[in-house]
Amino acid sequence: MSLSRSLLHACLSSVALALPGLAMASTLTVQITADIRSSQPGINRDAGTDSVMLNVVEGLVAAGEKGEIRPMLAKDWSVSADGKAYTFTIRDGVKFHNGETMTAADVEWSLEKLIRDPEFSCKTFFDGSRDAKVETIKATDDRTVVITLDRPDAMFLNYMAQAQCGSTGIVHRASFNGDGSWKAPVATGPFVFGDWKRGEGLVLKKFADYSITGDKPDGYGGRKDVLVDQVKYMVVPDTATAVAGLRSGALDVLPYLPPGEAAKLKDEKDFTIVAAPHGGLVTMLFQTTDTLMSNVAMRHAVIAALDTPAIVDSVTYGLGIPNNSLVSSGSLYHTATHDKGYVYDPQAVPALLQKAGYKGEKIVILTNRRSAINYDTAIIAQAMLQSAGINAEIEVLEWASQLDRFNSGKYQIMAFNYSNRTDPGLAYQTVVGSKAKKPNTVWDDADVAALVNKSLQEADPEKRQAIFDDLHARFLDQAPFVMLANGLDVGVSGPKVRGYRTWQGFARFWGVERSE
Amino acid sequence: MLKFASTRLLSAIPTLFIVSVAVFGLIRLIPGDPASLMLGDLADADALAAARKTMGLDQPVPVQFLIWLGNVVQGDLGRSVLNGQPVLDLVLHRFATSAQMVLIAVGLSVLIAVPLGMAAAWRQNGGLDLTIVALSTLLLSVPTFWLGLMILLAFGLKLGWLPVLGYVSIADNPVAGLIYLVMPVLTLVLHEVGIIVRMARASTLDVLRLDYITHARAKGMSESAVLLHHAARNAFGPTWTLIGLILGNLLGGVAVVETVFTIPGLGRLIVDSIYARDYAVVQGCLLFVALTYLLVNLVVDLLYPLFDPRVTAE
Amino acid sequence: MSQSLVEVDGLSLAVGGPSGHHIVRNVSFHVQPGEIVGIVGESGSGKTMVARSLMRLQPPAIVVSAGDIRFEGRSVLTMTGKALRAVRGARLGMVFQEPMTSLNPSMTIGRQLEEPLKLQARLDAAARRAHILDILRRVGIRDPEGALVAFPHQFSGGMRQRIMLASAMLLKPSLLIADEPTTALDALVQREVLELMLDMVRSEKTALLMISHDLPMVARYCDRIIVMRQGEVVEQGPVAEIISRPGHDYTRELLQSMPVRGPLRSVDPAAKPVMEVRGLEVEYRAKAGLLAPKTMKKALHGIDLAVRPGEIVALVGASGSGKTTLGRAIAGLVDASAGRIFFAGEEVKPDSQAWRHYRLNCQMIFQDPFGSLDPRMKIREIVGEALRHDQQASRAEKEQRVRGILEEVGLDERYLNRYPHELSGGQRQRVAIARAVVGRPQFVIADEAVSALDVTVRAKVLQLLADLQRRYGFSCLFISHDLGVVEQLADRVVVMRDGAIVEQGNRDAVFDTPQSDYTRALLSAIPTLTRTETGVSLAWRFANSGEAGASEAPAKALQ
Amino acid sequence: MKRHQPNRIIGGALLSCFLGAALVGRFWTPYDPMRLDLRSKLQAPGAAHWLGTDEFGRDVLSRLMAAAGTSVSISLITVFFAVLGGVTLGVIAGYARGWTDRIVMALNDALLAFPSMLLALALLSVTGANMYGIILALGMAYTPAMVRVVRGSVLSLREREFIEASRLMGNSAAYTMFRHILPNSLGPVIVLATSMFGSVLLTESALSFLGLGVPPPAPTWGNMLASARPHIAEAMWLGIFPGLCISLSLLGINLFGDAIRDRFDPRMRGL
Repeated sequence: MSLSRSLLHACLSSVALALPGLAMASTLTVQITADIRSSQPGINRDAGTDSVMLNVVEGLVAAGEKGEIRPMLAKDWSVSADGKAYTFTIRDGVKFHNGETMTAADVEWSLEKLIRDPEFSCKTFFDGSRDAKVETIKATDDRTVVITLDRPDAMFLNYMAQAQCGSTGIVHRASFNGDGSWKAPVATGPFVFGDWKRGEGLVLKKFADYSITGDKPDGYGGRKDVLVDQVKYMVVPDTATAVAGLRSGALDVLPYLPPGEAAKLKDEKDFTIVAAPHGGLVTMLFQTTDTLMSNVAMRHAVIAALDTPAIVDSVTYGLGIPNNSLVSSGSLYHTATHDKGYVYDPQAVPALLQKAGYKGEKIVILTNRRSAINYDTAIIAQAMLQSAGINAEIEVLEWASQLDRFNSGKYQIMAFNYSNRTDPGLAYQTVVGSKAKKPNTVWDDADVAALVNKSLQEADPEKRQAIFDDLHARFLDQAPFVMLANGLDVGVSGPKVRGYRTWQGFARFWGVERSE
Repeated sequence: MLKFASTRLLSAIPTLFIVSVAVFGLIRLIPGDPASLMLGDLADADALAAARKTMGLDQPVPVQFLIWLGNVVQGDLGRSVLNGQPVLDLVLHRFATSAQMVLIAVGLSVLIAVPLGMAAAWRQNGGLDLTIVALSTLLLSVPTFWLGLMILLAFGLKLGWLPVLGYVSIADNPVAGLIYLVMPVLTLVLHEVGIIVRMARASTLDVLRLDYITHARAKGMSESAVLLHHAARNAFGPTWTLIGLILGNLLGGVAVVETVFTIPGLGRLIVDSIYARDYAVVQGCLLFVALTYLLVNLVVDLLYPLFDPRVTAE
Repeated sequence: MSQSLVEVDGLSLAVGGPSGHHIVRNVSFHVQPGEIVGIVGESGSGKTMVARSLMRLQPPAIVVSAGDIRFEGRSVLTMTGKALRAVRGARLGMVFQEPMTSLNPSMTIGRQLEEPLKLQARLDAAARRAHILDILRRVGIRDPEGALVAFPHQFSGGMRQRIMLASAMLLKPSLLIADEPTTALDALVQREVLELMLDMVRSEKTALLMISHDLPMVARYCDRIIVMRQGEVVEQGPVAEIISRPGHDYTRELLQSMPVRGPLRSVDPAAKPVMEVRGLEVEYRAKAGLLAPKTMKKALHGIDLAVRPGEIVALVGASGSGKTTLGRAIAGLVDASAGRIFFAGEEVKPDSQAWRHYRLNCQMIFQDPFGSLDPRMKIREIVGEALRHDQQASRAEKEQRVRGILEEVGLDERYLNRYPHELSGGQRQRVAIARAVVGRPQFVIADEAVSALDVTVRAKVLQLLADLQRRYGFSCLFISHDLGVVEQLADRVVVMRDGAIVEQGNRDAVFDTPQSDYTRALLSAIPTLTRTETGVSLAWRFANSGEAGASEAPAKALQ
Repeated sequence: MKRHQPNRIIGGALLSCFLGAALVGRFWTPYDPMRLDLRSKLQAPGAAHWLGTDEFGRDVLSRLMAAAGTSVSISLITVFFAVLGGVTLGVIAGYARGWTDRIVMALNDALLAFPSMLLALALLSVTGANMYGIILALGMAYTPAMVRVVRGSVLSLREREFIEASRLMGNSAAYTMFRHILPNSLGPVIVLATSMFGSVLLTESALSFLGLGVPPPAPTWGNMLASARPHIAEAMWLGIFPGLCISLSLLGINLFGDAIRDRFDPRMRGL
């Protein structure tokens, strides 16, 4: 038995040598739940794609640890007095992955190509349909690029640094084929885009000529030391399989794990759990135009029936922090005012229901199975509402269907997560607006909308603080939806990995080591 | 036989047409579209409209269908909205992956299940028979996603014999490719054995009742020779048809097993594409799957006379 | 007396263990070398199980509970598996009843014949081949080389039975067991195969144990007869003795049951026919070949036939003669491509008013009592259904008539609520008859109505049919391949061959002075029977002539 | 004659066990199967909770009992619709033949050419994951097989003599169809239906695994099994008990189905 066993092992290990990915070079193996959509940043993307691609591309500026804007490819920048012209000075000696040195002309060409692309996912940030329109992008000399806007826009640099915009990453002309179609990114980031096997995964290789800047890692800016030879992403859609992979050593990092899974691994010494809240919102949306939910008393009744800290604690397995304010718990603006939240008061529910004229009508909570947090939230909330005398039911939709309902506004209550919003102003902007214009708006109030706009145009932190305090008070009063907590990303790294942290929901692989 | 094959293929055209209409309509009935998925919670009306336009979804559905059909007739299944790859390449590549796994699994299942089924029939109502029948029923009733995970935990994690995840194409590295296939194939085999054993047993029972079996014994042949030379081939006919059905169904992808064992196969592609509303891929895949099903059954019918010369391919 | 080849001594067989239900009790007999012995019995007599137990080939559920079987002095029951297999095939050969299932459909004839040679004889491949070709030639296969690589389904039933015989005689066994070897064959082919078999066993000095339900056939070819009933031997002895002086009531009953010619009834030849067809043709679409266009094949060539009131007209012929097609065309189950049908002097065309009248007045009794009754209906429903379209009768009257007719066919009230599968074959056929006549039709078509029944049952059902016909006076078209039955029942006989009428005339004329060779060949297969004081005496017509129509097309696919 | 007697008894016993549990579960369960108790999550089987609690602290035994009803009714209704659709279309196609037959069978082949799992997945995406959606989706996915079986059986019955006998008695086609052909084609239908019954349980479970099963909080064996999967390492019982329920009920149905097949198979009856 033991002989055959060892023979088997010998046989398998000789095979293992032949297996790609198990080669001797130091390789960090990382789970992705789905293949990336494309390798072109800002175009045909989703959050998972962004998370991979931002290891490869960099923009002029980047978001720092707390959401502040940091220089990246630009050494520094200045804004004209009228707030319409941004002048960037680019860093010297930055090399593209093909060895060419980056010039201002490259930046102009790359930005022009991206921002004018009709498929650019952040097109509306830069074409005047939301805020300012980018009028010109000019390389005035070898090291200087000037961008002019049609009107001042306090958020312009924020938009530039947004992950969904691919950080408006700068790529070399060689990224495109002769016919103008996309080939593969030739960018400036610490990792080079390597072999991509569709449906299976991809490899990022260390970029030896990367020009290091800054002294410590800082969000997507700062120092980026690559300590492994390559990062291998494997598509593993099933969580249980991925956890088994982690245990067996086939995977080193699972960047996104349902909190429940993470909680189970928490107590095992081999594994390092990294959990960090980000600017995303974990919510239960009310459709305020629904006959039932349009009644403020009804919404307050629902809120009073929900023990929101218990929900957060349960759905995040103790990893999340309850937060009833749109100002994220990690934000500079999250003062004591914003700690004031909902009051769990089941006794008050009957009175509120009576006031709302509720007669036991059925209320449907939409949720999906893609997000364990949404799913568990719906289940617990339904039980709490039921026991408070509200006839709630759950309908589980497949994610795309739920998104469709979200976009068309056809729901009563919906468990929904907003992706990362770095600034409280952006968080409010996402949910506030006119339902007539944009059916996926949640909070339709003209005064509030004006306040939100003001917050976005205001640069003075104290004045902004006042606006956010005002908004939070109105939020609690009007109860347009239930804010439960900020987005939470939980990752886990295996025994051989050192230095992996999660930040704003992104998996960055500089500064991460793997011991043999 | 050629004529039979060509008639069958021709008669498959209306079926394939219905399949394409159904797939095309069905997937567009599903709420949600690729544009809104791509934009996520960033979507606003303008951005959606623009994205839909670039995806060709702004046209009326019948027009989209005719454009698509026109391209299909010319052999162009379109491109994935997800990653821009030509659908045909994608489908063929993924199909190759699923097919090697399914073919190995079904082949092994037959090799295991048919002798077991015959043995059960030969000792009908004996202890062996009861054991085989009960075991096969039990195997039949364990969901594959559960069975797969157990196998993964046992062989991958507890014993550490096999790689827990990953996939290497047999074409790239035959040995490694096979090793990665062991667990998914084992899962499929355990499930299919349950089905095939029952059929093999039933058809062997039918055959053992016939006079030519007695005749063979009367010739002085041993029991094993009787079973092997006389019962096996004749009892295999109905099993063969069942194998065709199983193959036709499995070659369409084994989404669950592919998900558990991270195999980039056709089934997972279809499921992912349905979730991603990647219309062109779903359409292309399902059309391909339907064609595969029809072809497999045609091949099964063409080969049937091997097991029963009385049946000619007419 | 020399030592017996086979000695069966007090053999008892039981189902499911020695204490189970006994299907054979205390059977003893012996067979001498070279002797030809027949076992006769009806279904359920246990004759087949006795024969199979000689080779220990009975189904596994059936066990020997007592007694012994000795073959060449050794007990078959205690032989080791190896010893048994050495006896099987080499010393003991067997021919089975059903030529469709007794050869392996997926193996070439050559390989199937080679198997016993490989097992039992030390011959090289060339010698085996020569031996097989030789025996195939002896059993009358015209192209033995071609037969080697052919599959069983490419041969007709008669040819397959010849191949079976070749397979059994390949190693020149000392005993050949033939279990109903020709029952599934046409009368003409039956005789050829039997005589071939006898030739072979005689020349090889092989003993033959022939199992059959057909007493005249056994009597014709065997030296000795063993009569079995319900698992027991009732009587055994030399043929001539048993036939002429049966010692047991059952044997007498068997002999009595054999059809015998009655007096010829007179039917007014000038009477207007009840049913008449003129120029009737039926075409089948022949299976299109690979590239050949679809062709039409004629099954009936312009048939003229009339049946007069109260007359029983028999339609006889070998299989494939078109007699069944004619019956079905007259009944309207098959569409005629040409010709006209008249009923009571009026032409009936499908879907006309006259057709509806004709439909209810023309009923049919089918051959297979399993297939012709809806297995999900009770007997009262099956018979009652025939009165569904009778508008005059009330429910109570209909019920009364159903009960009445069932009583007439010999089924009392207990059977009203039974299902067909709870009845025996004979009882089922009685139900079928009751259903056909309960509506008082003027014309009944009986298609091989008694062919599937046991001898004694057949006699009773035939008697019933004759009684009912006399009572209700319907005309009858009686389709049968069994000339014995026809001789007993028919007023007039019509002989068909290849879709055309060969000969017709009143019964005595056709039977006594047949005009065509074909009729003569058909008649040579049945005995003329004379009842004597104690038993019967048998004689055969045209014993050595009439081979004309008998040979069959070689390698003709049966499907 | 008495084939597989022990199997039949075991099958019957298992089935009546589950039907009994389903019946009791409708009126009484040890705990409220929907009630969450976030303080006692994932408790192993013990005195208070015989079969333990799940990830929301719900009593597994109560949920299994409640699920028996849901699972059994989903299966029953699905199979009922498949039988209804299959028999109607199969009978029409088999009896009418000609163009009607060709059209029905072309549609049917098209449906059959989809793997049933994928068809159900696509349909469920349209209808949304709820009990009715599942019944509709699985019903549609299973109907084509039923159509084929019924049509085949009708085609072979057409040639039987008792059908001809019915024509000879002057009965109309419709009457013959309903009085003779339909009742006699039920044998294979019942055999197929029993195997479908088990398969529905499994497919519903697999759909839950892929995210589209019966929505919570209503338990089914399938969605319990699917949602137990992440907890396989520390809470085996969550998977084992619903898994056992599915396996044993399937075993019961299959054994019982074999008995029914013997009963309806005329060849078996003849023995």
